[in-house]
Amino acid sequence: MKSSVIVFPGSNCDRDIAVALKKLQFKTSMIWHKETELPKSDLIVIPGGFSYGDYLRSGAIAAKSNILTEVISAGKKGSLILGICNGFQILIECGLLKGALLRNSGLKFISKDIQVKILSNKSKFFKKYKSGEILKLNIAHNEGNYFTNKEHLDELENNELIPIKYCDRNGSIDLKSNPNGSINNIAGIFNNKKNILGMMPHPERMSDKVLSSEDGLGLFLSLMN
Amino acid sequence: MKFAVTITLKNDVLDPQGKVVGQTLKNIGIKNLNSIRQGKFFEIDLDESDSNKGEKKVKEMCEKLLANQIIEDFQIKKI
Amino acid sequence: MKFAVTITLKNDVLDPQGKVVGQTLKNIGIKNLNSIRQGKFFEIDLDESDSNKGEKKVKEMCEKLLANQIIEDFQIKKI
Amino acid sequence: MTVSKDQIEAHGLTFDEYKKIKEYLGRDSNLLELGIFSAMWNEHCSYKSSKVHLRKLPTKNNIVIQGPGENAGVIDIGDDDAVVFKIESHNHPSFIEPYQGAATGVGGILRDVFTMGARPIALMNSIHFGSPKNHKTKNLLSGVVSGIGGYGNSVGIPTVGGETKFNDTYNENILVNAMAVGLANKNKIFYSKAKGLNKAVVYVGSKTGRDGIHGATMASAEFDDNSEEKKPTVQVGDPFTEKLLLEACLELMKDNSIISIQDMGAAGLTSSSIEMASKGKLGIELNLNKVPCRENKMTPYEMMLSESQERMLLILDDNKEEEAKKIFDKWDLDFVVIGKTTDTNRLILNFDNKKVADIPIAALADKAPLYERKFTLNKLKKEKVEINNLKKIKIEDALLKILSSPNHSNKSWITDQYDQSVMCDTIQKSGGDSAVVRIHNKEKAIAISVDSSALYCKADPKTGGKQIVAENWRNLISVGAKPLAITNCLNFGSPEKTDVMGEFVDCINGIKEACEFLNFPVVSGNVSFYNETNSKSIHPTPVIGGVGIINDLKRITNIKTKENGNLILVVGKTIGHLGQSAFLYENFAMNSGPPPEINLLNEKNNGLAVLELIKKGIALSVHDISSGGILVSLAEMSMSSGLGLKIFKPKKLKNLYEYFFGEDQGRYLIELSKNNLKNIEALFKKNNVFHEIVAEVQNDTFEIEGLFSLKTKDLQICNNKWYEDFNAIN
Ligand SMILES: Nc1ncnc2c1ncn2[C@@H]1O[C@H](COP(=O)(O)OP(=O)(O)O)[C@@H](O)[C@H]1O
Ligand SMILES: [Mg+2]
Repeated sequence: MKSSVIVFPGSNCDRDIAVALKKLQFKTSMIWHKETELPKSDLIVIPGGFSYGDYLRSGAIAAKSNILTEVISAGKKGSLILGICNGFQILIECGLLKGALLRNSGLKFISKDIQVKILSNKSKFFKKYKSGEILKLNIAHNEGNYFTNKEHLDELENNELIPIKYCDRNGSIDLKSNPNGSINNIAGIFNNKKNILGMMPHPERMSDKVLSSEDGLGLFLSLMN
Repeated sequence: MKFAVTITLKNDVLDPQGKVVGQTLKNIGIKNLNSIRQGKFFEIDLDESDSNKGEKKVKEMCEKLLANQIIEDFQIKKI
Repeated sequence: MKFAVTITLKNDVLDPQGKVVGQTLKNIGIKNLNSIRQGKFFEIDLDESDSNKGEKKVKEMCEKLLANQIIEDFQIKKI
Repeated sequence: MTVSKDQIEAHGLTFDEYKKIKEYLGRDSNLLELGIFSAMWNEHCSYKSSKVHLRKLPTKNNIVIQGPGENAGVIDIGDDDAVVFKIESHNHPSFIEPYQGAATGVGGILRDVFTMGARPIALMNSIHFGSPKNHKTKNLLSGVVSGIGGYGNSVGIPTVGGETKFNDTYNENILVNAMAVGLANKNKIFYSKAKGLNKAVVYVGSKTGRDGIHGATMASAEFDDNSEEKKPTVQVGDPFTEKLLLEACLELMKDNSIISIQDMGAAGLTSSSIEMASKGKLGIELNLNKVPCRENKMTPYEMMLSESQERMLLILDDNKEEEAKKIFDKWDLDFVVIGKTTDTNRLILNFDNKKVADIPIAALADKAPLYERKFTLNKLKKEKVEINNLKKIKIEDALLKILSSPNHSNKSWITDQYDQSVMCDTIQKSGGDSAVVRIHNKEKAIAISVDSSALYCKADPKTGGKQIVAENWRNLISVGAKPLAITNCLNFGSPEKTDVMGEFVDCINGIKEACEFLNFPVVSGNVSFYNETNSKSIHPTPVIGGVGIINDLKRITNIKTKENGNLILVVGKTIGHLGQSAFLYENFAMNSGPPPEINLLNEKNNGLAVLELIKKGIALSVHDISSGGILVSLAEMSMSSGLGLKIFKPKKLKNLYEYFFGEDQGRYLIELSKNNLKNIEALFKKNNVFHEIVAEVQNDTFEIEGLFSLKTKDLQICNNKWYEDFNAIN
């Protein structure tokens, strides 16, 4: 399996994701944002971090970089694309995913371990999990408060385009288990064809038992053929 | 030629910052506050003497980068 | 009564955001840009009919909360 | 053009000092030169009041690669790995503008570490605020915390721990000390010493603006009521540029083109260029027209004294410019040759084709003033606290009061704003005795802890100095680490006051004694004087940042109790010392009596015994006993796991308050399974270590037999409340 990790100035989870992918024997190339060509790969990852310092709007400036033109056309052709945290923000800003990621409702950076519930495992990204499974993952962001209009929200809800929602340890999805104000506790969304996933939590941070859990590994396992 | 650009969240978009700022203002004793919304402001200096052309340039900047038109509106003023 | 408040960094204070935004505008092909500085914008709706009193209130808000006067200046306009 | 009396004064120089300047120059100085002298000779850069005392500290042993005197200290942790670390204060700027002050503090300490060729792997901090009742505190707290997070999170270095304290003494002088820890190859450490003639002096990083001009002078002057109005130009941090600078420098460091490298910290271009030249016994000549400037019409004075952030000075070997420039271009950073090294031993500055300054380097560095300030040693408080004279209070109420106090409350409100996990090597986050960070790709880790105890130091600076080193040592042991070395940040009032100077001298004596005994050398540090307002000094507050090594990732301990039925032992003797304790302070607003004595022999003995038990896998959870005594430490273990404890009354000591809240030093709590009790008794006997059983782990009830019974969950609620309430927007 080949993967490409796109690196922007200010990306800082690029090494972390590469380590997780390597663990599963992915062949990973790190692609600098100024490149104009993308190597053939089975998976494109846009990692977390603070591309361009999160200035203007998080992800807005990275969305204008050279390599994004390639990412967009790959996405439209059906390539698998995973955007984590800042990567999710970039996918939104470049239009591959719909909606907006606003400032956290508490107006503070939030970094902690949280729980998400898998609403549906019917996708290339989650097939190794069970629907209804609760995972412990880590979040670390300023702008993860997902927002979209009613129409799109219905579309997301009705077509299983929301794979994960924030929940508590018992799996209940409510205001109390919502860390950032995200509409309907949304932690990640797909595009219509389910080949592009954007998510705020970091699966790569839960890929090593020495550190915490391996709850995030299933995502990368699912992506292997 | 200088332009001022203000960018605000569209009305139907939740404004978490404005909400918290408004609440805080009330806490520190500011009364009569109906509402407050937060946005961005840019002061742009262009090397351009034709104000029509200038404004068009600034509009292009807003559309291409400064504003996210899915959630934001922008306003341009010559200053 | 509505007021518009713009908050800008004082001259000589580093504006890291403006710097990156300006560079990006140039990269995406905007020419003639001399400079761009980023600030904040607030739209404030007050339950107040006396515009003097209103302005005083808004000034108080700026001083107490909205602006960080060590690095920022503010401007108030009735709209 | 010569300078006036007023100008000399405005630069914080005395007339005697100016006389010296004239002597070194052989003439009057001009304003630019005066500014340069003032920056180099002030307390912050010259250490003129502290140097003679700092020399007493032990700074060497077989693992120290670089002690104090460079940007950061370097120690050897085996396999060619070196750990590079330092702590630094950013107190004054943070009081004036908490967000930017704290943020740029983090930025500065990160540069000190990566300047030496290390990739930063962890950040820590020690922050002290005034009373929560002071109207400034809330704002300062939230500004400082978001500033620390805002910078570290963006650069992508995990902030893994620290300490937060509140006390009236910091009402007008908060403390913000930031520590950075980096990892380097021990054969590729970079130093600031210049070598060779006619080598290119290169400016890299951000452009120079008018920020923080005279920041270093500000840090060396006390506040008065007007300081807030004066609004000095504070520096604004740009973590994005820092991240680029970090990556660009580390990329350039992969080959051997750098002869010398120095970050532009306090007194920017002035101190960095002089430091390089002085260490290399060379001269340096700069063309200031080449300095990348952010603003129009900047003067040489402004360029030399600006404290714009995210800048570095390099000296490159011959013919390396082109390759080096490519790297900085890639990262969109300025890269300009602004001068060269010379054999004149002078700092020569040119601007608009004129020589604008010409100063012998030695006058700015080696010959900077050095003072043996007068000092008076404090008299030790001797009175013992008579517990029977105090108002009656129930043990459980005293416990809850301590757990819900600002100083002992759970700090998640703070630490949830710090990315603790980025870089994917954080094994233990904040909340325990030390943070634990894995060495990337290896089966070993380092432990880091930051500690201070101003109340002890105020009551007796020498004992306090010793205690804080010992506590730091204990915290490292508690996670299973072998303590290696420390950095320190000495926060004090004005050195011109004999009693403050006495506190300083005594604290250093205490630190020295403990470090020597524990073989725990000081490899870097920082001194922050003039923490006082309207002549009122803060309590002496030395902050110790310690680093230890763990060579077996399977043998890392934390404070979480593990299993019902296990026993908790107190290791170390309990006398019941209540002077300066949290019990008195939180329940009776008293801070009387001497601090607890330190017996270094016991300290070492007990610590090494505990470490052995951890390495053998016998100690399942470990917590040192510090502020609040046995009962608070037990409660912390219980809250951490959610399991309860059945606590036994002591067999001998009668007074339960003294037993449960006494802050005797050199003690630990350890959890072990019952069938290991026999094994450890032999070991303890052999090493002469006192121990007794104090509790048994049970379901969810926290109780002392026959005294009180609480639910662990209620302890947690009580412990979690304060920060939320204090910071709530309602
Ligand atoms: N309390 C201290 N103990 C040991 N070394 C110290 C102490 N204070 C300062 N130093 C050392 O003195 C040198 C100068 O410190 P400083 O001026 O803070 O460095 P920088 O200019 O890099 O910030 C450093 O090498 C530092 O480690
Ligand atoms: Mg330095």
